[in-house]
Amino acid sequence: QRPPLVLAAASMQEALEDAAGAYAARGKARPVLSFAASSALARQIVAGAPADLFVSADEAWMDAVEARRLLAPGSRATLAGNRLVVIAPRATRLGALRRARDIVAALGDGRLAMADPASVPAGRYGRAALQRLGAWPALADRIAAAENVRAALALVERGAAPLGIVYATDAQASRRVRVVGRFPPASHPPIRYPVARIAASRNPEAEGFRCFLLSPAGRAILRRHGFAVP
Amino acid sequence: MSFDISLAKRRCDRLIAAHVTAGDGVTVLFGPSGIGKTSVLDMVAGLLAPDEGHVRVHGVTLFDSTTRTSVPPERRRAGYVFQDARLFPHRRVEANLRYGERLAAPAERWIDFDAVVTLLDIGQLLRRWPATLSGGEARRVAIGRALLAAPRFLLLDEPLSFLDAARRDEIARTIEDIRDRLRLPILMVTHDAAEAERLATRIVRMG
Amino acid sequence: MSFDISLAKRRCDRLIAAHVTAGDGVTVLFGPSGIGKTSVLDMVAGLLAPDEGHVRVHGVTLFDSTTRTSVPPERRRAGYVFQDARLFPHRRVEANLRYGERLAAPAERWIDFDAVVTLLDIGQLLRRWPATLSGGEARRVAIGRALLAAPRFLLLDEPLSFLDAARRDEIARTIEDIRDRLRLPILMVTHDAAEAERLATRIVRMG
Amino acid sequence: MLSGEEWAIVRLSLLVGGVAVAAVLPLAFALAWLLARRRFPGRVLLDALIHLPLVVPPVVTGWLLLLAFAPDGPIGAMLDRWLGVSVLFRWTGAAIAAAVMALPLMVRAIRLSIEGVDRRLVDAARTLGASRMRAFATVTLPLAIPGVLAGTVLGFARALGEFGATITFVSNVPGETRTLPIAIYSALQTPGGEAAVLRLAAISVALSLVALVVSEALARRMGRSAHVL
Amino acid sequence: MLSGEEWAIVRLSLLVGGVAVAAVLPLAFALAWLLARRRFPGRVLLDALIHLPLVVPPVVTGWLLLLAFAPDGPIGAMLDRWLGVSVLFRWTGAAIAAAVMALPLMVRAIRLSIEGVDRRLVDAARTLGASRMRAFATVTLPLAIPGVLAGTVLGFARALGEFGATITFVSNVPGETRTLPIAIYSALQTPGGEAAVLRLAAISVALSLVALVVSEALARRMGRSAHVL
Ligand SMILES: Nc1ncnc2c1ncn2[C@@H]1O[C@H](COP(=O)(O)OP(=O)(O)OP(=O)(O)O)[C@@H](O)[C@H]1O
Ligand SMILES: Nc1ncnc2c1ncn2[C@@H]1O[C@H](COP(=O)(O)OP(=O)(O)OP(=O)(O)O)[C@@H](O)[C@H]1O
Ligand code: MOO
Ligand SMILES: [Mg+2]
Ligand SMILES: [Mg+2]
Repeated sequence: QRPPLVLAAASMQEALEDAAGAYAARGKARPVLSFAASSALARQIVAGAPADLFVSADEAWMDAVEARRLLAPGSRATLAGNRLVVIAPRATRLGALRRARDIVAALGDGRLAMADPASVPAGRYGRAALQRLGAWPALADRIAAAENVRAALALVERGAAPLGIVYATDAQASRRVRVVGRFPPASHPPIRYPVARIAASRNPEAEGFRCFLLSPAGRAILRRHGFAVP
Repeated sequence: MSFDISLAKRRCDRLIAAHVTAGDGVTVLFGPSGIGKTSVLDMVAGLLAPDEGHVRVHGVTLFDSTTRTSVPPERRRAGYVFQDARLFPHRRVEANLRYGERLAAPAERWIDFDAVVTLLDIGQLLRRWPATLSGGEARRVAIGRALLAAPRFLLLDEPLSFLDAARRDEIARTIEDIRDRLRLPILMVTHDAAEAERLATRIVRMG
Repeated sequence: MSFDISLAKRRCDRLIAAHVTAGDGVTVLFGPSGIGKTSVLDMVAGLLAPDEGHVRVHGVTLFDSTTRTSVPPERRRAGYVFQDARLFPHRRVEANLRYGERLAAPAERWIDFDAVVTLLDIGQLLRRWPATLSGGEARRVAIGRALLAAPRFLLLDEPLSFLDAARRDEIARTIEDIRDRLRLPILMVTHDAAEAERLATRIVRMG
Repeated sequence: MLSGEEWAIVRLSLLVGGVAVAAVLPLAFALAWLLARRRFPGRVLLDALIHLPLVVPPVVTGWLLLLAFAPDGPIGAMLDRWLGVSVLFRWTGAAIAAAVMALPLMVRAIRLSIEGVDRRLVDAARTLGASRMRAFATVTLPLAIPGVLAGTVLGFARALGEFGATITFVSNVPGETRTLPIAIYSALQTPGGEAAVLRLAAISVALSLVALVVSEALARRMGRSAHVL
Repeated sequence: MLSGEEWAIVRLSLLVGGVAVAAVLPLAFALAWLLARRRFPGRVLLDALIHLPLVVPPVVTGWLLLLAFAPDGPIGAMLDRWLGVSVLFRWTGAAIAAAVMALPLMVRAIRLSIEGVDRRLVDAARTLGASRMRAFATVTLPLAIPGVLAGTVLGFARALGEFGATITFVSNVPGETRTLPIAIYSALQTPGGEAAVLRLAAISVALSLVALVVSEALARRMGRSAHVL
C-alpha cells in the first residue's frame, strides 16, 4: 500500500511538511507531498492524474475541479486562512501606513511588488483590496507583477521595489522586510485554502490525513506557521 | 567489349560528352583541364547522373537513360581512385584500406592486404591518421583502398600525381600487371604523355 | 643569397632536415614521397614551427631559433601555391584571386589581374564557386591567387599537377619569366624530372 | 557531504536526464539527418515543430504533454490499453518532459555537424561497396560525432535544468519527479530557503561540469580533424 | 486578427528577443572562438559557466540576475552610479534575461561551426597577407555562418519562449516586460484561460516559423559548401 499523494499549493509547503511529519510520528505512513502552483495541480487532477488530496491556494481552482465532479462529495473543507499585508525593506524609513492612499505616496517613483493581479491568487486579493480602498486607479500601472508571492517578496527584499503586498505568512518568514501596513479582512474576498479528497482516490489513508489536517493538532501546526485557522 | 560508354551531361555552361568503346586493356582519357574527364569517371561510377546515354562495362549495363536503369554505386564494383584522395579522416590508414576489403566477397578479392602494403610501401603508415599524411602518402593509400575492394574494373583519375619517379614506375608496373594478368578493364585519366604512351591500350581524346 | 635555409623538425617518427643555400633562380626540392618537402615549404612560409634552424630569404631573416625570431606568415610575403588548392569555398573565383591583391601595397604588385586571368585562362571561371571547379581549374586559380598577392618569393608545391601539357608549358614559361625578369627567388617541389630540368637553377635532393 | 535526500535527488536527476537524452538521441539523429540531407514538402514545418518546445514557454509544453498523456489523452489511452502503464507522477514522465525539451537543442547541433560532413566521402564509401545505409553508419554518423556530443551535452544540461514542463506535467513528487530544479524551486518557495537553493544549484553545476569534462574528453578521443587532402 | 494588446505584446517580444540576440551575438562568437581554438587554463570552467543558465532552472537564473542588478547589487549599483539607469521592470531587463538564457545555445552552435572550419584555409589567408584578425574575419567567421545562423535561431526561439528568468528578474509589467510567454503564463494561471493560452502560443509559433524560414533562406544564400579540392 503506497502512502497517499497530496497535491498542495506551493505557499503551504512548510506547514504541510510539518503536518506530514507530525502525522507520521503517530505511526501512520507519511503522505507524499507534491508542491506546485495551484493552477498546475488543478490541471493535473482534471487530466485524470492519480492523486488523493488537493490543497489549493484559493477557492477558484478548487471550484474548477469541483465543477468537473472530481472531488469526493462532502470532503471539501477550509483548511486555513491568511491575511494580506504591505511590506517594505527592513531598513525603510517609512512609518506605518494607515490608509491605502499612503501607498501611492510612499512608492515615490518605484513600483509596488505583488503577485500577478490578473492571475495569481495573492495578486487578485490584493487588487480587490486596493480597488475597495480606492487606491487601485493610481496604482494600476505601477505594479510589478510577480509569478508568485515569494517572487514579490524577493523584489522587496532586494530593494528592487520599495513596497510589496504579500501574505502575512510570507512577511513573518523573512528577516529582510518589515510589515508597514495591514489590509482589513473585509477589504477583499476571504483568503481561504480549501482541502478536498479526489473522487477517484482509493487510498484509505487519504481521508485519515485530511482529518488530521482539520483536527486541532493539525490546525495548531498551521497556526504556528502564521496561517489563520477557523 | 570492356567499356561501352556514351554519355551527355550539362554542367553549368559546359556540355560534357564522351563516347568510349574499348576492348580489353587500359583506356586513357586525355584532354585539357576542365573538359569533363572527372565527370565521366563519376558517371561511370554512379556518383553523377548523366542527362542521357548508357554505360556498359564487360557487357553489364550500369546505366541506360532509355530504360531508366541505374545500378547504385555500391553494386557497380568500380575501383575508383579519385583525383583527390578522399580518405576517411576518422579511420586510421589501416582501417581505410580495410573498408572496401571487408565489404567484398572473399572469393572476389584478387589482391591481399599484405601485397598492397608492400606494393605501395605504406607499412609504416598503417597506424597513422589520414590528416598526417603527405600528398603522395595519401595518394598511395587511396590506391590501395580501391584495389582491396575487389573491383571488377578500375577508374583512375591521375593516380600517379604527387608520386616520385620510382613509385610511379612501381605502380605503373602494377597497372600493367592488372591489365595483362587479371584483364580488368581500366579507365584512366592522365596528363602525362609518357605515362599514357606506356600504359594505354587505347587513348580517347576529349575536347 | 636568395635562400639560406637550414631546418630541422621532428614529425612523428620522422626527422625532417633541409639545408638550402641558393643564389638567384629556381631551386627545386626533389625527393621521394613523404620525405618532408611540403614541411619545408610550410616552415619557410611560417605555417609550421621548426625545432631549430634558420630561414633567410634575400638576406632577410624570417626565422631563427637562436635569436627566437619568427616573422608571422602575413609579413613574410611568400607566394605559396599549396599542394592542395585551398581555395576559399565561400568566395567566388574572382574574390579568391583578389584576396591577396587587395592586401598588397599597390606599389609592390608586379602582375595585374587581367594578365593573370589571361595567362591562366580562367576568364570564364570568375563567377564560379570553387566547389564547382575541376582539379586543374582549381589549381590554376590557386596559382593566380598567389601571384596576385605581390609576393617577394614563391613557394610552389607541385604547381603543375593536374594540368594538361599545353597549360603546363604556358605556366612553366611564366615561371621562367618570373625567374629571369623579376628575379624572384622560387622554391619549388616537383616529381617531374623534365620539369625540374627545364626550370631549375639548382636542384636540392632530400632523403 | 550530501544528505541522503540530496543524494536521492541527484540520482533521480541523473536517471531522468540520462534516460531522456539516451532515449531521444536516435530520434534526434534521424530528424537531424532528414533536415540536413533531404528536401521534402513540409520540411520547414517539421523544423518548426521540433523547435516548438523551445518557443512556447515550458509550462505550456508541460500542459500539452499532460493533455496527451492523460488517461483519456491520445497517447495516455494507448499506453494504458497496450502496456497498462501511466507516466503521470512517475519519473518516466519527467524523462519524457526532459526529452521533449532537449530535442530541439540536440537536433540543431547534430544537424549542423551532418551538414558539415563532406558528401564526397560518402561517395567514396559507396564506390567501395557500402550501401546508402552503411555509408551513413560508417561515414556520416562518426563524422557527425562532434555534433552528437555537443547535442548530448546541451540536451543533458537542459534536462538537468528542466523545470517548467516537468512540474506542470508530472508535478513535484519526491522520489519520482522531484528532480534538482524542482527541488530548487521548492526551496525557493520556503522562507530562508536561499541557502538550500544555492547548495542545490551548486550540485547542478557540479553535475554539468562533470558532463562537460567527460564530453570534452570523448571529443578529444573521437575527434579527428575532419579534413583530408 | 490580433487585438491591440496582442500586437503590443508581439512587438515587445520581437524587440526583446531581437535586441537580446543581436546584443549577445558578438560575445557568443568571441566565447565560441575561445573555446574552439584556444587552450588556456580555466577553459572547462568558462565552458561550464556559459552552460550555467541552461543547467540551473530559469527562476534561479532570474533570481541571481535580480541579486546582481538590484539597486544594491554589484552591477545594479554601477549602472546607477555611472549611467543613472536601472533595468529593473524595464524591457532592457527582459532583454538581459533573454540574452543570458540564449547565450549557451548560441555559443555551442557557433563553436561547433568554428571547429569545423579547416585551419588550412586560415593558413592560406595568412600567407596571402592577412593578419590573424583579418584571417579570422574573412575566413573563419564567414565559414562559421551556418553555426551563427543556427545559434541565432536557437537563441531567438529561446528568447521568444523565455519565461522563468524574465518574470523572476523583471516581473510582469505590461508594455515593458510582459512578453509573449509571460502573457501566456498569466493566462494559464487563470481558470478557463486555455483559449487565450492557445491563441498566444499560436502567435509564438507563427513568429518562430517566420524566423526559421528567414534563417533557412539566409543559410541557402550564404551557405556555400565548405569543401575544397
Ligand atoms: N601533422 C602531421 N603529423 C605527423 N606527421 C606528419 C604530419 N604532416 C606530415 N607528416 C609526416 O611528415 C613527413 C613529411 O611530410 P611532407 O608532407 O612534408 O612530405 P612531402 O615530402 O611533401 O611528401 P609528398 O611528396 O608525398 O607530398 C611524412 O612522413 C608525413 O607523413
Ligand atoms: N558541381 C559542379 N557544378 C558546375 N560545374 C561543374 C561542377 N563540377 C564540375 N563542373 C565543371 O564541369 C567541367 C568538367 O569538370 P571535370 O572535373 O569533369 O573536369 P576534368 O576534365 O576532370 O578537369 P581536370 O583535368 O582539371 O581535373 C568543368 O568546367 C567544371 O568546372
Ligand atoms: O522557463 Mo521555465 O517555465 O522557469 O523552465
Ligand atoms: Mg578532373
Ligand atoms: Mg608534399
